[in-house]
Amino acid sequence: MLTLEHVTAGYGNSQVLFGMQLQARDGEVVSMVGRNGMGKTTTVRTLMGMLPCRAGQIAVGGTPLNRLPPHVISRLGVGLVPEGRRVFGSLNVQENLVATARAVQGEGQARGHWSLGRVFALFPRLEERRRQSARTLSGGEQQMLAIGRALMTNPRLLVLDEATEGLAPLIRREIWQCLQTLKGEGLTILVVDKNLAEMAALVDRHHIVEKGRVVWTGSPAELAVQPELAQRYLGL
Amino acid sequence: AEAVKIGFITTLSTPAGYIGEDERDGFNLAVTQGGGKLGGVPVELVVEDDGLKPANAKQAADRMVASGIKLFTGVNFSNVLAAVVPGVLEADRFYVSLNPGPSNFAGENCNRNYFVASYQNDAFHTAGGVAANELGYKRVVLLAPNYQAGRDALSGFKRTFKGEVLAEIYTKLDQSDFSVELARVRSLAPDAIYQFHPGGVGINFAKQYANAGLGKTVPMLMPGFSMDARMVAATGASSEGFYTTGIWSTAMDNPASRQFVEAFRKAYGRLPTDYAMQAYDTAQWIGAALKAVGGDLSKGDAFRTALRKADFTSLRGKFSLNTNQHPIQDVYLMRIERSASGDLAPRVVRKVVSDDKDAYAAQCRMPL
Amino acid sequence: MTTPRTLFTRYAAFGAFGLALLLVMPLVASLTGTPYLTNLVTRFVIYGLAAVSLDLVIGYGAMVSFGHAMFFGLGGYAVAIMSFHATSGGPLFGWSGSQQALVAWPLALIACGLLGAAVGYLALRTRGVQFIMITLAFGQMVYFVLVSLQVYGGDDGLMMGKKSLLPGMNLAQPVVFYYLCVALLVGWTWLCMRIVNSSFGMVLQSLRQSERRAVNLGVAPTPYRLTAFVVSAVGTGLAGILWANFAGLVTPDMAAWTKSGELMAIVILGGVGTLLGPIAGAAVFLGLELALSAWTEHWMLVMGPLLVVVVLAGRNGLFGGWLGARHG
Amino acid sequence: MTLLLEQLLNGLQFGAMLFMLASGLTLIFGIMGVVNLTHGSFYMVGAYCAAIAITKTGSFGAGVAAAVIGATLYGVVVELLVIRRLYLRDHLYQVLATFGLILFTNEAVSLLFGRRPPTVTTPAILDGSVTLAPGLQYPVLRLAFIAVGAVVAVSLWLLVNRTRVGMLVRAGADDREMVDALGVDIRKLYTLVFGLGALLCGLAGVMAAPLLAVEIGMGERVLITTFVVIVIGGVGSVRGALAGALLVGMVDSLGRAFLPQLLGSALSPAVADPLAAGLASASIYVLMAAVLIVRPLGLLPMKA
Amino acid sequence: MAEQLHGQPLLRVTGLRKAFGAVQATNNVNIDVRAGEIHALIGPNGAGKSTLISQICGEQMPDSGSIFLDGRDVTSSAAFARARLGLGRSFQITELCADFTALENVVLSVMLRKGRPFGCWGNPRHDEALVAEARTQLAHVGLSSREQVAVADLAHGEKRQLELAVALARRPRLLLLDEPMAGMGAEESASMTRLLRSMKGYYGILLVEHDMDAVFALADRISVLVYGRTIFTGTPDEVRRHPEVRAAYLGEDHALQPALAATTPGEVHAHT
Ligand SMILES: Nc1ncnc2c1ncn2[C@@H]1O[C@H](COP(=O)(O)OP(=O)(O)OP(=O)(O)O)[C@@H](O)[C@H]1O
Ligand SMILES: Nc1ncnc2c1ncn2[C@@H]1O[C@H](COP(=O)(O)OP(=O)(O)OP(=O)(O)O)[C@@H](O)[C@H]1O
Ligand SMILES: [Mg+2]
Ligand SMILES: [Mg+2]
Repeated sequence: MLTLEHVTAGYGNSQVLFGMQLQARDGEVVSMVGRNGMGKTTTVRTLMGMLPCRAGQIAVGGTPLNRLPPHVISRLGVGLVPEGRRVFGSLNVQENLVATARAVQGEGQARGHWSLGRVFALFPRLEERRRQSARTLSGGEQQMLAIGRALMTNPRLLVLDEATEGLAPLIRREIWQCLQTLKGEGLTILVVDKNLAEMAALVDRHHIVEKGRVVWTGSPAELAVQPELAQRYLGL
Repeated sequence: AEAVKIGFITTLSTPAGYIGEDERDGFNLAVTQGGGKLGGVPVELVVEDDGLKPANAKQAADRMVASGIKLFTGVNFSNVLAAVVPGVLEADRFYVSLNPGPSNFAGENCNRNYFVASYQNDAFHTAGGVAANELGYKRVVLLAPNYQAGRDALSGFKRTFKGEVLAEIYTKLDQSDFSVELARVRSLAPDAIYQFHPGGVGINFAKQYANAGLGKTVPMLMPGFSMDARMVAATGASSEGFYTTGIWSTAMDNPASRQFVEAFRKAYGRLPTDYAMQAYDTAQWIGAALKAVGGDLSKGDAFRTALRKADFTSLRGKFSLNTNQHPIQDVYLMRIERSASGDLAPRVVRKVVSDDKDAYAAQCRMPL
Repeated sequence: MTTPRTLFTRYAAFGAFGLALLLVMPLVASLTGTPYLTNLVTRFVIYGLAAVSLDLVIGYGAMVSFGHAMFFGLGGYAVAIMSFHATSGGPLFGWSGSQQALVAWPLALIACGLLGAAVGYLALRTRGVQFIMITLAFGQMVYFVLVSLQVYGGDDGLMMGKKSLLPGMNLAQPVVFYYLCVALLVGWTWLCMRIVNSSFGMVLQSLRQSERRAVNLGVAPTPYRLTAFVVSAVGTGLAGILWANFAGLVTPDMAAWTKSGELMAIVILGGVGTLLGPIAGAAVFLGLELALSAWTEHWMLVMGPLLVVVVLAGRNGLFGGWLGARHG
Repeated sequence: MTLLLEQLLNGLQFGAMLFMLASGLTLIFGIMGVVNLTHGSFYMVGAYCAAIAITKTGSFGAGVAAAVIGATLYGVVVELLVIRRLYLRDHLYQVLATFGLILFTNEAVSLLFGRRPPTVTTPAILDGSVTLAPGLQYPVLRLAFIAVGAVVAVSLWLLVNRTRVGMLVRAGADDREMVDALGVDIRKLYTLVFGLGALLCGLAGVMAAPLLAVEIGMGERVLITTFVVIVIGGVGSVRGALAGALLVGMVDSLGRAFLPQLLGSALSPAVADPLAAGLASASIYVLMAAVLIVRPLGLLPMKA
Repeated sequence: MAEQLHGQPLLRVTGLRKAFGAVQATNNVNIDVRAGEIHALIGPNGAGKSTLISQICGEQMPDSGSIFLDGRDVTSSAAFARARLGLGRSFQITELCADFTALENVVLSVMLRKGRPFGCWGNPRHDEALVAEARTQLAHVGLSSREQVAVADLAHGEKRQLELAVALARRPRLLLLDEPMAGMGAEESASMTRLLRSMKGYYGILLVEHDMDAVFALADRISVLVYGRTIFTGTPDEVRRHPEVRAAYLGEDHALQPALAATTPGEVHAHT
């Protein structure tokens, strides 16, 4: 579903990614973990076409993405929950959800369709606030909205960058559960998160990112038996 | 011999650019007809656009003065003139105005090197008052923009008008919609209105006057420059029947004028405006004086004397100079009518003032 | 990356080069036999003074004033009116010395400062676009007041036949007047630089970058902004005073929105938030306008796209990038 | 009484005209975040296209088509070449660039069409007046203006507040990149909306052509008033633009209509008339300053 | 008398209410922070924590109720006035002067504390005393090597550190921290926790945080806010055991694993 090979990218003069490698097969949930500033978000941005990919290959479902603009990539079935929420402040909750909504594409029918009702069922809080302008939502409510908004594009591949940041423990749990359900429906997911323990049940494969490259790949179980890895790369 | 350079600072850019264009073209027509010469003396026109900014005009004039140019003309707005002329005169150079004739330079601040080929600014308005009397209007409404020239216009009119002024309506400087004022005019039901709105604003006014249905019921009288040839064209059929006062029109019945209109139309493919006529006259006048001194402007006194003689055939007929070096001339009442060929143009109805002299000459102590 | 030190060097170099150029200009003019050159550069200098003042509020206070020409107009009218009363209009309040620069100029500056305080106080209730428009509104009101001053020429403006009198200096002498303008420009720019680098300037800039942060450090925003606005008004007024003496004529359009727009264009062209850039911007803008219009009557066809290109090509106007402006 | 009614209609008509310009500007400025001084130029281009087409074909319908197409086309070209690169820049630079565009447009139009203002004849159906009430005659053309203004107001409000396009444009103002990353071609969308703004200008241009002089600089003359309207109404809100346009139209018209009499009752006419005109000139600026002092974001700001 | 003064809380909020339309964001909140104490405020998303913080610091005005700072009623004072009375804060989303360098940001803060911000002459960047103090403060948060870097070029975590340095340089008596750990990795969170712990006793701190490890490690007392109401205030242990809190906020995890949650400060260090 998703492959990144030898990707380099950066901002202006400073290079951030040095040959990033990553893979997610259909229906897999993979993660990127690592310290602050190691290039996780940069990888996500490059994947989405928001940053130019200077070298290497990115492909989604076999389609190479290099040089495609973000909206085309999104239409290939990639849904993004960006770092820092980035909800549309001048729209209300409902408008945020429907503005960029898209119907299910082709073979994804089986997964069931994300509609306003389903998102509201997932986050009842949003339904209570449906006419409120997103700017005045609390931090956590905005985070829920960002997730709902990505789901409404009915993606094949869901990319979540720090989607649980600033969420209360209970809500966090609900989100992990929800991702589990989505995984069950066959959705491919790339998550970036700090919370290893909470991710363990969900993720098939971790990618530890250090200074713009993947330095270790393996299952949560393998990571658990190598505490020195977590100590060295994640500061745990 | 080396060509005499004439500084020609005028407004070519901005919406008012068409006025400067006509002035330049009118002047150039005279030069072309003389084969590059005026009065047999080769001349070179140094044209510069002032963008309707007094400061830019002054800058250009300073530069021309410094580069040795001795004779200037071209400016077409009073406020630009006020910025240009003092510097020119201080350097003891000549200025011949081809359009504006503000009162201060006609009275107290008159100068031996400053000549006006067009008219003193009040001339059309005082004639307007006389014309209104003659047309038998008893109750009129006056309209003008709320700035100096507008207020001067209305007081000029009132100086000679004998009937009752129902209202003086001052419009905003840059107003484009006159529905409010027109409603008021209708409710006052005057015999006629006298209005002064130059340029595009004048076109707006005339169009809306007709659109409001007033054109048919309340006659409109205005100074000629509120309805020049281009404005007539832009206003179209609505302008038919409006009265204007002026010193000249394309339909003027004298051979020189007829030839000029024909030549201008041939050269530029359009009808000349009053501005073009004034510029053409200015060129002829300068030509006559240049001839007298053989193109040698260092003979300042001789050149001045020659200018004062005004020994040229003006397109408007009679032309002589008052003591303040402003014209003495006839002013006519005209009416916009269709010619045989279907063109709309002001046509002379009758002469309203003979040998018009401005009121400011008395205050002028011309140093000799 | 540009460190503070290289930036300092660049400012010094830019300033020194510019100053040297200004100082030798009259000499160049007389050597090349183009005396009007001095006049031309005097114009640049006067506009430069206004541009520096405007940059103080735009570049450092983020107060985009679209009505700054009102101070330019007021300064000019104040001295022109006083001079008019001293020469032809009959003494003002029985006082006939009102063309004395040492008295009239400070009075004019005080008037500008007061107007600045009043307008600033009201306008600073708004931010951003609304600030732009409310300053425009006040500017237009001043403009309409000037137009309706019938005693002082109304729309045609007021001639200022005699220049202000300054003991020991004959301002009618173009070169003398020129050097006075240069001296005032240099002094004022130096003052503005001190201000932006002082504690006051630091707080002012912090308000631009993060008002919330500054307030939570105990800053009451309005006094700082208002002070900067008044200082800027006074500087622009000074430029107006010089302009009145230079042109010998004041007209209402000195205060019209088009003039404000022109000043803004000059600041942006030169580089917002650099103080020195706008001075150069004035020379470039006015010089280009004159040169192009002398070349062809269709000069706007060239000037317009040039401005567009300047914006599209660089992020900070002509000199802002080099002078390290952090704007754009 | 009928005079008052007529003056109210005049205010309404002026407001309708302002609204057509202001609504496009408020979209471009308030929502897309571009200070677009060129807006007045689109209006001028529209009016010129209409004038030329009417002169050439004699049909007003052709004039409407030409104006709308011409203005939209020019708007789209300007967007593609210049504005597109300015969305993320500070307002200041947008001001300078679009100021440059004004200079260019004015000169280009005068080169293309000449400096002579072209003639526009009023179409027969819009010529003349209708009797609205006993003693109250009103020009059809001006009534048409009011009607078109009302239609534009309703459809625009629906577009912005009730359609996906409207939502997306507002979303784009918050975060262009995110709209893009969620699968919407924001560049195309913005070009479209910019074109729509220009189209409305073209419409205003063709409506104005029979009533006003079609001349160079006609755009700048209304531009500032248009900005005043949207700031009074609240930047970015179509409802605000409507409220602002009507308020400005009324204040301006009624001020011009009744200030002279009002002052005339207290002062001598020689003083009162020019003074009244002066006050009327400044009235919309006084109005704007007053509104902003009381409500710094305008009457009906975008986010309720 | 002296006793009473001493016992007076640094911050006291009584009966505070704030509604946005039908939403009661703050619904009769009573809370106090004592000198030297870290008082944590937790609660589900949208409970009204940020709204409470912004009312305390004066960015939003309450509908009713009172706020006392050091016994002084500041309910209607302007934000800057409260700051001058010794209220400092960090922002949930970084608020710094992006064009200034890290050092300049801190110098600004020190300068404003010393109270001569209206000076139009000297350049504070060249004032030895100011700069020296600012350097110390930067060193304190571990940013010594980044002094001359413009804020815009700093990494996210560094900005968070600077944010704290700027707040501390003002030497506030009461510090409001809105989710200081948000977006920080485990390592940074731990070092932030250490930093806050080391400040304990010097400042009164009101801490809003969803990172329960940090909260339980730091807080002396915890208040739980749900739907704008304080449903409970108590020690970490009491909070952990409180059934309503578990249901509304913590879920079962934290309650079922008291061993993990009860980490002592020493153990936090041991973890890192
Ligand atoms: N817009 C930008 N311009 C320049 N450098 C940037 C920019 N954004 C990020 N960086 C730098 O790129 C590097 C990688 O940042 P990135 O945001 O990808 O890290 P991350 O792994 O997502 O970290 P975090 O866990 O903090 O989100 C950092 O050193 C950061 O300072
Ligand atoms: N200006 C406003 N208009 C309407 N509702 C608002 C406004 N500001 C906040 N709210 C609502 O008030 C409630 C409290 O918001 P607040 O930001 O204080 O929550 P919070 O406790 O900080 O949540 P989080 O932990 O998610 O940051 C939320 O439901 C929010 O939607
Ligand atoms: Mg990240
Ligand atoms: Mg919050």
